[in-house]
Amino acid sequence: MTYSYYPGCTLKTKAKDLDRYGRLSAEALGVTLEEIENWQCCGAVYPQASDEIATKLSAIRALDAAKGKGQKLLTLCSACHHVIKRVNHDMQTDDNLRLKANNYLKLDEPYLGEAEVVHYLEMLRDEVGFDNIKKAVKNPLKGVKIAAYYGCLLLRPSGVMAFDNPECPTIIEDFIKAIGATPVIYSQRNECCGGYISLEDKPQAQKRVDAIVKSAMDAGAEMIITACPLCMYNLDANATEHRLPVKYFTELLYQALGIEEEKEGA
Amino acid sequence: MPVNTEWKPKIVAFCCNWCSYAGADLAGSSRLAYPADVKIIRIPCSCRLNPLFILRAFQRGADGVILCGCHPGDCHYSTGNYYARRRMTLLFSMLNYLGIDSRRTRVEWVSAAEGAKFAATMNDFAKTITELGENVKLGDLRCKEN
Amino acid sequence: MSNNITTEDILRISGVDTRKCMFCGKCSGTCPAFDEMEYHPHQFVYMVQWGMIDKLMESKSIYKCLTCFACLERCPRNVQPAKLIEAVRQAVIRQQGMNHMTENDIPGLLEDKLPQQAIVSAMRKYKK
Amino acid sequence: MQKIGVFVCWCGSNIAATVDVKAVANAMRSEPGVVFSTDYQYMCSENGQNLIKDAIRDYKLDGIVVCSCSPRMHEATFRKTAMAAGLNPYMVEIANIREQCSWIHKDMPEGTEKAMVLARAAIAKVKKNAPLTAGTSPVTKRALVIGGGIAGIQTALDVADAGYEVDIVEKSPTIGGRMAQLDKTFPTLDCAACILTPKMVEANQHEKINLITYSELENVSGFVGNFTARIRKKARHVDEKKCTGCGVCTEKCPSRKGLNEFNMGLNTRGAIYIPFAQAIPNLAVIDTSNCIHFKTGKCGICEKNCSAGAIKFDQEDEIIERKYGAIVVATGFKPIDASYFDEYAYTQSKDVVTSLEFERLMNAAGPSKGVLVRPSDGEHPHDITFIQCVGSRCSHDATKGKEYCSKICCMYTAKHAMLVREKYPDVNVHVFYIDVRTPGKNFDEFYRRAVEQYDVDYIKGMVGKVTVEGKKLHVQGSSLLSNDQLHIYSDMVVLATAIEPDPTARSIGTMLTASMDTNDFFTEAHPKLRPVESPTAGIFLSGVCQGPKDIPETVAQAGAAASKVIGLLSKNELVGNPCVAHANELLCNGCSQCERVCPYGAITYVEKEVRGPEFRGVKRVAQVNEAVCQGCGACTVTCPSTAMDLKGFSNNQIIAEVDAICR
Amino acid sequence: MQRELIERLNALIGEGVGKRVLGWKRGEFFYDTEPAILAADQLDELVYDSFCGPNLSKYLIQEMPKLGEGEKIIALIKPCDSYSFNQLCTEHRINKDKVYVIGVGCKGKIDVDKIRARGITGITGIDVDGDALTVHTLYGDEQVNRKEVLLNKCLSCKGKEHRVFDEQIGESEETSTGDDRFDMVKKLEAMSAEERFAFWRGELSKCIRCNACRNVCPACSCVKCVFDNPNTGVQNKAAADDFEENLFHIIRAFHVAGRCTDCGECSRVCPQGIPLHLLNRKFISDIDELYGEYQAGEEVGQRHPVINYTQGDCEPSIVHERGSNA
Repeated sequence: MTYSYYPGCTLKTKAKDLDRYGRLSAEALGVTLEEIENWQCCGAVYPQASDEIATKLSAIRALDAAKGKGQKLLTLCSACHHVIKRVNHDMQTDDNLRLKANNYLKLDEPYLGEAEVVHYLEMLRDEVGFDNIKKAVKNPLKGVKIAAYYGCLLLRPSGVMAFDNPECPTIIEDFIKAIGATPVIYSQRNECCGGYISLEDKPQAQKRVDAIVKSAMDAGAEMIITACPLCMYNLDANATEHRLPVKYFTELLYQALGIEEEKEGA
Repeated sequence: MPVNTEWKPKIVAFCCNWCSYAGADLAGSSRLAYPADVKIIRIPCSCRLNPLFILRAFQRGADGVILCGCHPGDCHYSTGNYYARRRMTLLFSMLNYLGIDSRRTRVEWVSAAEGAKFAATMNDFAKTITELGENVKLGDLRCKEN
Repeated sequence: MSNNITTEDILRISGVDTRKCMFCGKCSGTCPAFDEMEYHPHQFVYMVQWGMIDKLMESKSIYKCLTCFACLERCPRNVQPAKLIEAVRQAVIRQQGMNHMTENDIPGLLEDKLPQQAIVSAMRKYKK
Repeated sequence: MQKIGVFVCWCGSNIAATVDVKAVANAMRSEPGVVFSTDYQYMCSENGQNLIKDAIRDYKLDGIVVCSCSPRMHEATFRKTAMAAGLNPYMVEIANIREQCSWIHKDMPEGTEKAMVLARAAIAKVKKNAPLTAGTSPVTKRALVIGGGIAGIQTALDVADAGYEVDIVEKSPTIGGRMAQLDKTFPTLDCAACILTPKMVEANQHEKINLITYSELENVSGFVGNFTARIRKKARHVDEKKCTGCGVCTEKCPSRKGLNEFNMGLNTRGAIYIPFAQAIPNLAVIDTSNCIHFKTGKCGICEKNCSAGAIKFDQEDEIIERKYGAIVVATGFKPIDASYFDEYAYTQSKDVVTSLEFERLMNAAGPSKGVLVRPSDGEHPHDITFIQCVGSRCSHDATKGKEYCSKICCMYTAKHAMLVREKYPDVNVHVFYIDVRTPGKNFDEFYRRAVEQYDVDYIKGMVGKVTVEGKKLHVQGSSLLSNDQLHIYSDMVVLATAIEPDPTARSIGTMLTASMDTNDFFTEAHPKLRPVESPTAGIFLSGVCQGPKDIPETVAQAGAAASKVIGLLSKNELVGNPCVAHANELLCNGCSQCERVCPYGAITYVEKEVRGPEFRGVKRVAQVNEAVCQGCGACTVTCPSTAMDLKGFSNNQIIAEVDAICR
Repeated sequence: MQRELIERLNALIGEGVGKRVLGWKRGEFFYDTEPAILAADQLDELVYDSFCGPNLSKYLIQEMPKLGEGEKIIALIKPCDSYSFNQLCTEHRINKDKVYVIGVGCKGKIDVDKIRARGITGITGIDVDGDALTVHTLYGDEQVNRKEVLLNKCLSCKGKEHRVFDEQIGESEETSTGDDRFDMVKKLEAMSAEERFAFWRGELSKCIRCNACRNVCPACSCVKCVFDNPNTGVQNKAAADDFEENLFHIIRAFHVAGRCTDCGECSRVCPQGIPLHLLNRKFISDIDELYGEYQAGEEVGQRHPVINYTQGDCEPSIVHERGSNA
């Protein structure tokens, strides 16, 4: 299966490794990611105001590109996923936006929300299957107690995101089990870390992060993994009283699949 | 289309006795106005509406015909509106095929509790028909061109 | 300060129907930024409905919302308070000279590891 | 030439204010065929009716048109009037110039003009009317009650006491329903079992009542007075005649996997079980999905231990087919699935329970023998939070929940809070509420007692989230009055979940062709005036199947439904609707298209000798069973030769109306 | 093949299978064939050649009451006619037990007007040899490709399979051009409402109400047609603006909707050349699109889509949503 791949700004700049881990792991699992040509930044925040059109266009362009190739659009960053999936939903349901955006974009054929947006984790779950990942793992992370941090953007609003049970998700825990580690359930895993306000209000972000990290630690976690580069940064940079290593899920996948060694060996 | 200031549309509304006629009564008792151009004919069930009646109405000068029945699944006779739905779909499609504007024919499911929907539907339909103007086509679609 | 922003403006920008609210307070019960806010999510609904827009526009509360969508997810009436807060924020920053944060503010905040997203999102949230 | 009379009603000022009734009456006088036309203030009054009767006699009218309110209001009245004057009642047509004219048009000329058109249409139709005589059908003097909860039991008892046979069909192995699961009842706090079980016993012993438990309705055909129901009596695998209900088998059964339904799955039971001590009938039943014998062919311990020899592994389902004159729906409710509201951690902690589960936890016959303990560890709770309106009062476009108020939650939550504080004064009790709704006799007094006498901590606001923090439940909610966000660490959280109709209701509604609302509650024939009848004749509604209700309301409605049933069953025969389909045998092609669309199976085909001017001989023709035909008209439209027509709504009548309106 | 057929019919009658045969006989001209009921001594009148286009199924209806207990009539049925035969069985108009069906082979029937349209006049006869058609005329012979002068209905041939038969005689050949039979329907649908209206007004204006379409139509078999029945309210003799005349074809199309096998006889017999089958095909194409592919007469006992439903059927508003061009 080949996906149109939307890496997003962070994974192309500050966090290039995360992108590389994601691509190589996908390849190892038999999934091809074709980066969308000339993609533009999605804006990282879904424009909630109903009169916002221009701020949604970059997402629509990416969606149209995937539609043109007849592929699903795959995202790796939760923020991109959230923005693009919600804009796509708007294009399916909001007549006003449909009309105005299509008038503006002047595409060969109007875009009406035909593309399907899939997060990397959903691809692992629904396309590859966690059982198959388990089989493909060469270096299981045995005994490592990992806390999955979902945050907000993957889960909410559940009516649009339809990602997992918004109040009691399991997908990242299933992922953790697949790579041989032990998931840790803790109460704050779907509470906000304050990533969006980390520039505006550092103390508030710190307060949020501390609550989350403490909750994970109390539950016995040795590490936190996320699917969002902003959360990853925030949980690390704004941790004050409590601190745990924070990793991106693709990094662990990459390690577990033993890709580096394979390359070196080859 | 020439605008005739004297012209008032003739709209025939066929209403099933159990849901939509009661819905129309509720619109009345709630004093929800809709144009006097709408005249209701009571039929026991939407499935009683013979396409002949619609053709007859158009041929006699009706400008719009609307059928209102119970919501699918709620038919008093359990399945009547399902048959009506197919018949009307096919008839409307045929009329459209003959060049009769599909906006002149409509089916709307109105329950006995939906007085407001009944009035809103009739207002909207009457507005559409008024905008479309006089329906002369079906009367003209005859065998002999005089 | 009179902003000439009306209830109707906020309702239009947000696409929210405040009349759907039954004032159960679940949004404020669930809000992770509650303690930081002067006006809480349910008050946004109430105050927008009753035209107390100026107070909201002048309040720091509009910058305290984390945009975590918890209120929107859990609201039993689908009122979507987060959209109201966003709309009030937009009403402020769309005014001349009212950008809450600009690129010039960034270098001072820039850290080594700061992801691109943090900057992009801040600009989108706080700047016209 | 026909002689038609037209009678224009003023309805006081209801019509006369926007329709010039005199002008209408005058205009109609010049319509062809009209020999008399007049107006009157209240045509439905005795004087008005006398006016009609006199005119019918004086002018030898053979058809009348009354321009008045909706035919749904007074058509029957004026038909009786006509009949009293010797005119066939079906020679009456109503022009609805109130609901469809005067009430919705403000402009007098416009209203008057439309009234004239409506009157002309009615005149055109009545000219094509034919005198009709209604057929009659006998009434089977037996009622079927679907559901054996308090609603069904009460209806059955009342109908049976009037001397009619009643069958109760109940899908579970015992009657008693939801009420049997309750501990105490508000607002009197008498124990549910104490008031319900005597009624269960009475129903069981009543010579006119036949309990068909562990059975499901499979099909219903027929019509009012003449229903035929097919009931599947599921195999209990226990001989009902031999089982003494001693319960030895239930104790010896080695399988302990089946969730105890009576205790809301809070504990388990044997694969052979008696639902609860006071079950009626007091018989064991085998849950084959958990029975070792049914799964492996081995075991058979119950069989060895049954001294009555009642175990019958090879017992099969039984089909009962029986005729009924009336059917009462009493299918009740269930609480919604709380796992949709996982922000309250229902699936994440055993200590988050629904109110019905809490009811079992408080009950002496419950899993903890009436000692309130935390389900997770059996410890005594010190702090309990109740959350109201879980899944009730949600917006239609919200992702989950019901739009309606479940009505009973405020009161049972007050009851729970009070009982906890009464029994365990050391326990802190908080109740998060949006509104406390107590419209009922002694209801608000009851709630105030919870607050004032029992110190229950009522907090106006909603809980946003419940999280599991170690052994505690972290309840994060808002207190709207203090404008605070509260963080309460409780030992248990009780969710007042919304109630919804029993999942079987939809399929039963379809079988009965009884209409339901979008929430799957049965619709009443009239929300105010006919609250216990379905619009489908012969179907009656009892209890929560029609909408949320507490016990006194349910019992009251059950009695009301019973009185309607008694009224129906007391008749020897029913006068049918004469507006039925009829096939013109000369025109009939015998093509069977009409037979296929008839929802009642009222059309059959016969080879028949037919004589007419153009045809003479044997041909295949359609025949309508007039007692079965309900007059929908589906058949008439399938008939290409218009052989099939509907009396009272004939092709000619409707076309005459069309022509009059489009004139 | 005609000779072989007559021999077989004689044998069948001899065996007592039936007394009479429904087939074709020569009409006024050699290219005219008409349905005929022939007794044993009339079999020499039977014709089966390239001009036997008429669909015979309908003529069995009137024969049914004439047949005694256990008696059968022998009917010659072409593959396309077998659909009409089945449809009439479904409607109990024909009793299959009373008919011995000989499925006669068909390689497509010829439209003499198409020969004439090539400027060939004074036609006196034809000879067929495969696809080579020799037309004898007063002015000498002309060679024509048989495939080019087939009846329109043969161009959308339903195939060489008989949907019903007791025995088969002769080879069949599918003559469908492979074009979509709904091409013209689609073309009309793609027009503007004004163009469509003009098209139909132009076509229907040609109608002289000769009733040929009705009389030939196997689905139009009512014991008394609504248009002949003064009590139906449909028939209404008010000259200029009369309901019947205005809407005859629409009503007729609706009456046969779901039952029409698309046999094409209506258009074949119309003396004014009105493409009446385009009305029927519109219903068929809508039915196929909205309710699933359906071919009337494929099997006996089918429940046709107009007297059927599913709970998830589309709403009538789909007509407008599909684009009315109005």
